[in-house]
Amino acid sequence: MTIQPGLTGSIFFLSITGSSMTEAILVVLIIVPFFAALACLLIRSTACRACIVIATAAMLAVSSLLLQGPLAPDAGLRWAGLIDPLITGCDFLLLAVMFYLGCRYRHPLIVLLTAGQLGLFVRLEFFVFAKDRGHALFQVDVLSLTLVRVVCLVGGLICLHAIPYMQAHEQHQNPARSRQPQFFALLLLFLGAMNGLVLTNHLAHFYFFFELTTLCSFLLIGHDRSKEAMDNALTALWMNGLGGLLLLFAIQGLYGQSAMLDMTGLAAATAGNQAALLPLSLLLLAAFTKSAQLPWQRWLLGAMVAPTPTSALLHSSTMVKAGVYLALRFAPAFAHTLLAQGLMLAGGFTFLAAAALAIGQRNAKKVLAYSTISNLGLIFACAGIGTPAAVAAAMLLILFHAVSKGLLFLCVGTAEQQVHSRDIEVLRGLCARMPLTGMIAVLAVLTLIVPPFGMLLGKWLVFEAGADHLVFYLMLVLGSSFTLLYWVRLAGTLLASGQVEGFKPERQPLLSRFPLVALACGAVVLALGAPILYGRLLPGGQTWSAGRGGVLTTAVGSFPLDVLFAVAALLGLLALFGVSRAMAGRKAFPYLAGANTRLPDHFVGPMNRPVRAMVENSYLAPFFGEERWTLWVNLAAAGFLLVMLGGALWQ
Amino acid sequence: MVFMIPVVLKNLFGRCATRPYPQSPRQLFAGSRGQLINDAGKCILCGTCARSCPSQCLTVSRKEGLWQYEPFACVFCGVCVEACPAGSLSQLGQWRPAVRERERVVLKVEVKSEKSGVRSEA
Amino acid sequence: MQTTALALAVLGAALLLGGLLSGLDRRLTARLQSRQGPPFTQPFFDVIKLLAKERMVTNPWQAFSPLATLSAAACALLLFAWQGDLLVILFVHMAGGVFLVLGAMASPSPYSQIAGQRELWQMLCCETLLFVMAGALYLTTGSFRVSGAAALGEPLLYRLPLLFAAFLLALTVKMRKSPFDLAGCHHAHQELVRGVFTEYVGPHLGLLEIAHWLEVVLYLAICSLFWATGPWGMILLPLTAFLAVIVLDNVSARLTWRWMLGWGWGAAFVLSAVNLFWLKG
Amino acid sequence: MAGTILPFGPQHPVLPEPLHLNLQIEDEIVVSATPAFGYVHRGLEKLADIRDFRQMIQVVERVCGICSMIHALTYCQGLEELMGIEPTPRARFLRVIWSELHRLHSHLLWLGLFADAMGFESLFMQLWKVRERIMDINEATAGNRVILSVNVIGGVRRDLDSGQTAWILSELAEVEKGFSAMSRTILHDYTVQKRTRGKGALSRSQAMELGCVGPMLRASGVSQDMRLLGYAAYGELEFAPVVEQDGDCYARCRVRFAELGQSIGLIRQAIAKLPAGDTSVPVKGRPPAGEVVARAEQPRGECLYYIKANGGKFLDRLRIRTPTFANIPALTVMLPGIELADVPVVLLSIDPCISCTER
Repeated sequence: MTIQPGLTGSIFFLSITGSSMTEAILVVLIIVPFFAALACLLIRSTACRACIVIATAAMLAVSSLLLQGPLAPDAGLRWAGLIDPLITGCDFLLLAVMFYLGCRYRHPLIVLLTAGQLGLFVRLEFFVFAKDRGHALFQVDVLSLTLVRVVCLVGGLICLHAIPYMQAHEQHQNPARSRQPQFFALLLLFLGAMNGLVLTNHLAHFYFFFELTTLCSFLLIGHDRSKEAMDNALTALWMNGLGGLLLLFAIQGLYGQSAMLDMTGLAAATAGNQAALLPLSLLLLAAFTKSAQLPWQRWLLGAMVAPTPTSALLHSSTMVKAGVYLALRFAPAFAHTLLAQGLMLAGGFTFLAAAALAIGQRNAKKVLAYSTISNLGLIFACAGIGTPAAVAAAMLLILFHAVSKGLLFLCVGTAEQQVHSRDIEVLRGLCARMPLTGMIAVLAVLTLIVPPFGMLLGKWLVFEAGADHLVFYLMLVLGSSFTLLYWVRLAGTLLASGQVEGFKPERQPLLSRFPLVALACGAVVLALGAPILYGRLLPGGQTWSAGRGGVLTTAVGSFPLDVLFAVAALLGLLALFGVSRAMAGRKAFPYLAGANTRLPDHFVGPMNRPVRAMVENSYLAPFFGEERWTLWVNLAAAGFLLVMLGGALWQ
Repeated sequence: MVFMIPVVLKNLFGRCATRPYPQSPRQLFAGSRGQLINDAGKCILCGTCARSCPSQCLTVSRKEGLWQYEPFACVFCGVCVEACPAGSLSQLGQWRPAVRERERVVLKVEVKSEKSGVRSEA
Repeated sequence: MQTTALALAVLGAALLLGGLLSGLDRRLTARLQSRQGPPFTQPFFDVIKLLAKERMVTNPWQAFSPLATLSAAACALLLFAWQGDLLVILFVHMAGGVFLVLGAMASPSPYSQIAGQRELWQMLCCETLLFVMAGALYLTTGSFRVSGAAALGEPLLYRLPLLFAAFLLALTVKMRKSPFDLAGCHHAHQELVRGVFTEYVGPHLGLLEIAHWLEVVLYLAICSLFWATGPWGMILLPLTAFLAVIVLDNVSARLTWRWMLGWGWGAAFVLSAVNLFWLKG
Repeated sequence: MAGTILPFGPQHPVLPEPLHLNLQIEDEIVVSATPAFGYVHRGLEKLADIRDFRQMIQVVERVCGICSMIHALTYCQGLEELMGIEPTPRARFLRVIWSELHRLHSHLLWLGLFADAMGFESLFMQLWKVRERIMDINEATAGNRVILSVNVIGGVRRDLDSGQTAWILSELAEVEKGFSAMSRTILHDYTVQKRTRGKGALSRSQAMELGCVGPMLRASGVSQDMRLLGYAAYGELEFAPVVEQDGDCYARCRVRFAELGQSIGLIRQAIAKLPAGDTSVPVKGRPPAGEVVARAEQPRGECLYYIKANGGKFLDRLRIRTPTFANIPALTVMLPGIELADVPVVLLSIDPCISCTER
């Protein structure tokens, strides 16, 4: 590989020191954010901080695009001697910090869980793990590449968006001393941790990054230091701490089975090994806590109190994906077992139940949170189905979901700063008040529910892959319909307004607008590039013939992308024409039973007074309210988890 | 729901209750209060009809010899017909046809003379 | 080129069929109510008149929605004609519904917004039942392609009787007939006036009317899958279903959407699920 | 947030007449309902200043398009009482016949509208088809279909010969057959029951407190009927008010449906007992100074006329209290708590006659 001029300095530096290009990029992806974070923390100038964030985001974006797999089998090996002790050391530091936090906030559960982790980790590190670790430290395959690019591209854009957002946020909150340095340090640190998490091939290192994201999440949720924020941050910490403990147990069990910590190797080696199913199920439980699957959804819902960039970055597009990443990574190990069936059902149930609960929500961020939980459930179910088609579908869902959901969070965040509320009813008619943000939000919703956009493609794959499992198929049918319902309602509410006089985008900082527009374009371009993506993501199987003439064909069905895109493009052109004609034509007032006044939405009420006609959506709290259902849904979800565990033990 | 099925099926195969009005109008019953007409030959321009009319759609001017009628104000109650001492007013067994423009009937009456004329003004 | 011509021909035929079915519906409904009713071709005249009228909107999105709904319906029909994947057909059809709701909710009129939400409940009813039907099609024929039904050799109805009953419910909902004309019925005598169509006039309303014809044709086409062994079954079964829905419209009052979701859809979903398990089991 | 606020009327397709309701809704359940009046106020009572007391008969007939006959009847009875005139016996019986024909066509019209309010179009058409025969009888006997204009002070303007009475009886038999064929649908159909039972229920005490009249009151278990006063020839005919206990829309529907049969029975009795003689007594002079209150039972309930005369050609004061006006306050109690879809049903269940109310 040749070095292109104009690349960032560190790549240049590393490449001339003799490392291979790929390894250099790996270092950039993982190490540079840590240093950038440190810089953010130390330099308190706002402008400098913005420059650091922009530069880091750009560097990560370029690096992630340059990264190519697969790696040599000994990739990173020569640094093993350096990296391994470093990470082990950091691990102890991390656990110590968490232990301290538990003590400081007098949270016995956190203290207990951290102490457990500490003890177990010491035991594993000093008495169990063999010193010889002769396997690749990193892995770059389709799965980790997908996630790295999501983290760096979507995550980078979210970081950019955070710069003006936090400025306004602090103006609103008005703290005694700016906490922005910590905030951006944590965001950047998190990007590095997340890159490490998906790129490492070492299970113990994975554990470190896993815990590091937990800590970042805790600190970011608690950023505002309000009582509510701290409570929810602590909830997140103990739930994810439990996940960490479970993960350690799983590592211990897996190591006991095959005496290695090579993740890809383990996944292959434990396939068909009945005894490995129990540690694998613990691993899945850890993944469930990380991805906030039912019944662990509480921490993610609570995390919505955090500033919106946090929610966008950690709690929708990247960190929660760590759980599904883990499940997908180990999917070959438990394929075609009762455990896999249990995982499929548990995931399917989460998909269904979280979608149903989202219907009853009138807090926009909570709808997004439930939708995230729901989609992650679907991805887990894909890991449970385990066929190549399902795994490919899972990757597609991760990708498209990250882009669209991150975008939606940014839209809600942008709007929130104008209307100072997350209530859907207050956001009603956003498209009239903030045309650009509003229309981008509607577009983001459409990319989630309408063909030919990617989410639906992924869902189609899941439908076809899951049709053999009837209970799961029914969950899928119901869940998809519920999903459609709350999305369309949200988009319709944003659109609801009269009297739109032309399309005049609102004024907003460039750094707010750029991520919105870029992600919106990304969502559309990704959908356009779907056939190419399939070619990359799908394993070359016998039953697959991707992209033949623009029609994606499986053994049991076909998805005519070419036709759908042609129709969509034609429609787009017609729409431009039609809408401009309609805007030029006469405007009408809505039908208000013949009692209109001169104001578009007022009617003549009793005593001849003008009354504003208003609509509030039906949220049907008695049917879909979380107060009523959370307990039952959690019990059912726990039941499904028990079924999953039972499946593991039975075999 | 089942109770209604025989009824609708009977309707389906039976004769329908509507007719294409105005192509085929129904014959009015005897004694229906239809279009109001004034026989100019019998009218004596006494003005009783105008005084009795509840909707005040009739004006009688003895000086000019005019009997005027506003069909759009008329409520077809038939009070004037009953009040008329000369028996010149009557109601036809058919309704006024629908028209597009407002009409006013002005009747030139020459008392104790056979000459008369009808003209309509828009 | 040939494909385009063929596609246009299919759409033209569907349009003609849809309009005539609408005419038949109006005529038959009138006769069931002891009225004379309009000529069979009246729907065409109505739509032509609408298309020639002035464009007026309360929100620009309303200019886009009918187009999107219409193209989704047309696209779904074409996919059906080309024996496509039933799941994809349903997804595309669903997208039409999405735009209909968005159009209705975009207007500031409370009637149309409430109706938009009711339409969502109706979509929930229809789509779930049809997706279960797609699953049943897969279980019976091993493929999601609609061509599978014809290749089966015996009527699908023999294996999916309960699902057919559920399908009739979905058809009633889709045709906007009593007892489920909740989110917009053919005449405006409803508490929500004309529901999702309340705020549409002129050409936009005309396009929605055409989209509705195409959707009904699509549903009847899906209905024909239940007896896809020969042309007679494929014509007579949908026609019978169509007539049954019209008779049902005339012998029942409108129910509420709570009833539709609770009893109607609940029962239909259970029926179709039972049918599905029975197929597997 | 104030929830959903919906203008229900004045020009709403479900409403036969322009009532306006300010509905506040949450999840499609009505939270509160505020009625507003005045959209079709025409000032008919004030016309008494410029129309003499005879011309006012035709004016009060136009207070309401549906119960016009009984408006004129109440007005004439009031003036007759004031002027000390006794209408002829034949006139009194003829007044009963036309009154009951009016009640029949009004109730059939209402049943049709009620069916339409719950989206039962074919039932609506069927009932109106039956109603056409009553309209034919009206036209053949009085000359007009709706506004009969038969009442004069001192009697009636038209007479029925024996051929006509026989024809009326045969037509009524057809009408009875027609609506009896609907009875199982109206009273026992599942969908109709779903939409009417338990909707807008008023207890006996609530109905009394809110001042309901007519079928509304009778459906809540109060046996009140102005015909029991014995005006016209009602004192000489046998009947008992139809009373139901539940007080919901279904009960109101049952009351009105049963009253169809009752009206036919009354007409048959009146025709059987129809005495010979003149149809009216000649009336000379003007009403003397004084005031009088006249009451009669309209299809919708008690109608009250207050008449004050000063001895001149024009009345001093005419005040009409119509049954719908008395029934509307009940709406504010009946509507909260029901679904939006049931608003038209409950609204129609009071048989609103807004033109009456606003005069």
